[in-house]
Amino acid sequence: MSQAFTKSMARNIFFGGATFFFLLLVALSFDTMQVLPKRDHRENITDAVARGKAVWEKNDCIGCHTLLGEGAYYAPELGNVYKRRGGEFVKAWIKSRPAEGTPGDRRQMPQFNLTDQELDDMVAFLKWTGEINTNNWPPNIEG
Amino acid sequence: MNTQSLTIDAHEPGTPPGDLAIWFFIFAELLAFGVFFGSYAFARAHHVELFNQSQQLLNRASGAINALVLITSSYFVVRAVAAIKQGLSRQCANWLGAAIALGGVFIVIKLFEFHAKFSAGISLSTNTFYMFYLSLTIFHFMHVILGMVILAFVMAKARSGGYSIEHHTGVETGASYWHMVDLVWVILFPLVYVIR
Amino acid sequence: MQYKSQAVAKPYFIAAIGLFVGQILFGLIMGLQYVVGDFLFPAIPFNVARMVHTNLLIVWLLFGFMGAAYYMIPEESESELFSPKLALTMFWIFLVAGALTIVGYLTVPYAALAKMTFNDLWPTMGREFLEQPLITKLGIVVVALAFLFNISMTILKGRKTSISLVLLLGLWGLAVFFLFSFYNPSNLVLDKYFWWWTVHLWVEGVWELILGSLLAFVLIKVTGVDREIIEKWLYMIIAMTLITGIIGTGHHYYWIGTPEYWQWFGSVFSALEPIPFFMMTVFAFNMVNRRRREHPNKAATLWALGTGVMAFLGAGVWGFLHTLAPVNFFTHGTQITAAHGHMAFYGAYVMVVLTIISYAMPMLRGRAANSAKAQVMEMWAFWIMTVSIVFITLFLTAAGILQVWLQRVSTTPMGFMATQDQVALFYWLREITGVMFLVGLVVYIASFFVAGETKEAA
Amino acid sequence: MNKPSQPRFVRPCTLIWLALVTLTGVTYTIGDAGLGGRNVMLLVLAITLLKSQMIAGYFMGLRKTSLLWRAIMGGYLIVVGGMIAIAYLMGIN
Repeated sequence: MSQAFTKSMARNIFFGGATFFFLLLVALSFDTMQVLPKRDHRENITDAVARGKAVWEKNDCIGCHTLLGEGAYYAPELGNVYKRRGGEFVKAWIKSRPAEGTPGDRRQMPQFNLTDQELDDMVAFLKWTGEINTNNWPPNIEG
Repeated sequence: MNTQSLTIDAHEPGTPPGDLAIWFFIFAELLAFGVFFGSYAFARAHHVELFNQSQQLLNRASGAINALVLITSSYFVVRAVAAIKQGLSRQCANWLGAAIALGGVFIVIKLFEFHAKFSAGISLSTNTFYMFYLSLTIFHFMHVILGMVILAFVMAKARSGGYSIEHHTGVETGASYWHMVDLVWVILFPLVYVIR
Repeated sequence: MQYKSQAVAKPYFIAAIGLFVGQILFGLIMGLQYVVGDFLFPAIPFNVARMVHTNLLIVWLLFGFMGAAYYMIPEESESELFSPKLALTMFWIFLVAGALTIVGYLTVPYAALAKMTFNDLWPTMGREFLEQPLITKLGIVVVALAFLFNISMTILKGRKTSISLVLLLGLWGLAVFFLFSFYNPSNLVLDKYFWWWTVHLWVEGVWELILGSLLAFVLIKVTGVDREIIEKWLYMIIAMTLITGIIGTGHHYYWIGTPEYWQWFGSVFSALEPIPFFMMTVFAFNMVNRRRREHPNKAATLWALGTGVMAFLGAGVWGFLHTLAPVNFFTHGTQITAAHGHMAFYGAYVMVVLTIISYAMPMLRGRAANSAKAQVMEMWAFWIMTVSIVFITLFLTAAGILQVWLQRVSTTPMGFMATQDQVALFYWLREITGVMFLVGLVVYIASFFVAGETKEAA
Repeated sequence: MNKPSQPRFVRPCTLIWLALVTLTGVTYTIGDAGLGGRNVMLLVLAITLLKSQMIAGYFMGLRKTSLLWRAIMGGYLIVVGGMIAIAYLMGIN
C-alpha cells in the first residue's frame, strides 16, 4: 500500500536532515578554526591576559556587563572599555567602589577587593579583548 | 473529519509524485537556496566590480559540463521512473545506476575545481564573492552526495525487486529529490558563473 | 495513571513549580534594581540575583523535563519504569545539589565560592548561564546519566514509539552538548564559540525535540487523534527545527571575533527558524480541531495551544526581529535581546512544562481532570501570566528600541548609563507587569488547592 | 495519466532533455563570449527560468498536479528570478 505522506519518510528526513546540517556545522567550524588565529591575535594572549580572564570569571562580571555584546544588559559593554576609558581609569574605578554602595537610585557595582596584580591582569585581558576583529562591532565607542 | 484520508491506497490525483513529506523538504531546501541566491544577488549589487573580476577566474567550462551532467542524470532518473511504471525493475535499477554514476562524475569534476581554488589559496574568507561561490557550491555539493545516497538506496531496493507497477512511491520520492538538486544547479550555474 | 511508577513524576513537578516561584521572585528583585539601583545592595548584588534567576529557570525546566519523561515513558513503553528508586534518589540529589548551589550564590561572594570549589584547578565558572561550580556541573552530569540510563532501559524493555524516541534523542543531546560547558580555554573567542554549542544547541536544538515530543504526547491524549498523524507532524517539525537551527547557530557568530561569512549563514538559516514554530502552531490547532474525543481537562488543551502560539511569537517572530546581521549590528546586547529571551523561554519551554504538568498532575492525584472550578482558576492563571509576559516583552522591546536609537544609531551617541536613565519609564512598567505575572503564578498555584476533590476518579 | 503501453518514437522527456542541453549550451556560449549588461542578463535569466520550469514540469512531474503545487513552484521561480533581476539593476546604478 503506498501512502501519500508516510511517517517513515518524515523520520528519514529528520535523521538525514539533522545529520547533514550537523556535518555542515562541523565543516564550517573547522574552517573557522583555521581562520581564527588571524582574527583573535592569540599570539598576544600572555599569562597576564589568561589570568585576567580568570579574574573576570571568578567575579562573575558577565552577570552585569556585556563582553562583545554577550552577558547581562545592566551595566556598560566592556569589550571596548579599554579604548573608551583607558586602563588606569578601569583600575581606579574598580578599586574605588564603596563596599556598602552609594545610597540612591544609581546602579551599584560591588567592591571586589582585587589586588594590584589582579587589576593589571584584568586590564591586560580587556585590552586584548578590545583588539579582537569583531567586524567593527560595536557601532560606536559607547558600546 | 476522516483522519484516514492521508493514508489512501493509490496516488492522490493532483499531488506531486512521491511521498508528500519529501515535497515539504524539497520546498524547504529550495527556500534556503532561494534566500542564498537572493543574498548573492544583493551582495553583488554592492560589489559589482569585485564580483565581475572574481567571476572571470572561475572555470566556466567545468560549471557548464556539470550542468549537462546533472541534466542528463536527471533524465536517466526520469527513465527509471518510467521503467518501474511498466514493472521493469531491472531497467529501473540500471537507469538509476547510470544516474548515480553521472552524480559521481559531477563530484569528480567539482573536486578538481575545488582543488584548483584551494591550492590557489582561496578560502571562505578571501572575499565576498568567493565566500558565496564556495558556500553555494559546497552546500550544493553536499546535496549531490545526499541525493546519490538516496538514489543508491532506491536502486538497491529496485534491484531486489522491491518495487512494482502498483507500488513505486519510493522511486518517485528519490527521483523528485534528485531533480531538485538538478534544478538548483540549473539556477546556480548562470547566476554565479555567467551573469555579469 | 496507568503505571504505578509514573508517580515519581510528582515530586519533580512540585519541585519545578517551587523553583519557578523562586525564579520569578529574583526576577522581580532584578527588575527593581534596574530602576532602584541600591535595592538590597550589597546583600544581593545584581549579578547574584541574575545568576539565581537564570539558573533557577534552567534547573526547574530540567526538573520539568525529567518529570515529564518519568510520566510519559512508562505510558509510551507500556511498561513500569526500570527503577523508580533510582529516579527518587536522583530527585533528592539534584534538589539538594541545586539548593546548595543557590545557597552558595547567595551567602558567599562568588569569588569565594569559586575558591571553595577549587575552580582554579579546572576553571569553568563565571560564564553566562554556566556559573555553577565545577562540582555542581559534575553533579548535573551524574544525575543526567542516571536519569538517561533509567529512561533508556525502560524504553528498551518496552514498546518503542516515535514520541519516546524523539524525547530520548532530545535528552541525550541535552547531556552531550552540556559537555561543552567543561571546555573553557583562555582564548575568549574560542570560549564563546563553543559556549554556544551548549547554549544555542540546547535551546534552539535538542530542547526543541523535547518540546515537540511533550506537546505531541499531550495532544494525542487530549484530542484522541491517530498517533500516526501526530508522529508524522512531530518528525516534520523537528526536522525543520534542526535543519534551520543547527546552522542558525551562526546568528551568534556575527560579532565575537568569528569570520564574516557567519553573517550570511546565520542570517539565512535563522531567518528560516520561525518555520518550525509556525508549523507547531498549525499542528496544535489542527489536531485540536480534528479531535475525536472531548477530554475533560480543558486547561491542558489551552496550555498546549498556548505553547504553539507563544513559542511562535517569542522564539519565531521576536527572534526574527533581530536575527539578520545588519539589524543585529545595532541590537546586539541590548534590551531587544532580553525581550526576545523572556517571551521565547516562556512561550516555548515554560509553557510546555506547564502543559504536561497540567495534563499529568490531576492523573497523578487520581483523577482524569480537575474540577471545573479549579480549571477555571488555572485558565485565569494562564491568561494573567501570558498577557503579563507579552507586556513585559513589549516594554522591553520599547526600551530596547529607544536604547538602540540613543546609544547606537544617533549621530551623537549617548553613554550607556545616560541611555538607561532615559528608558527608566519602561523598566518601571516592566516591573509592574512582572508583579502581575507573580499574581498569575500565585493563582496558578492556588488552583492546585481549590476544590480538587469534586471530580470523578480516573 | 499513465499510458505505459503506448509506444512512441521519441519520448517527450527526451525532447525536454535535448532542449535543456541546448539551452545550457547557449548560456555557456554567452558566458564564454564575456557578454554582460542588462539585456544579456535578462536573456540568461529568461533561459534559466524556462529551463527550471521544464525540469519542474516534466522531470519533477508538477505539470500534472493541481494548481496549488504549480503555483508554489512557479511563484518560487518568479520570486528568485525577480530578486536576481532587481538586484542586478540596483548594481548598475
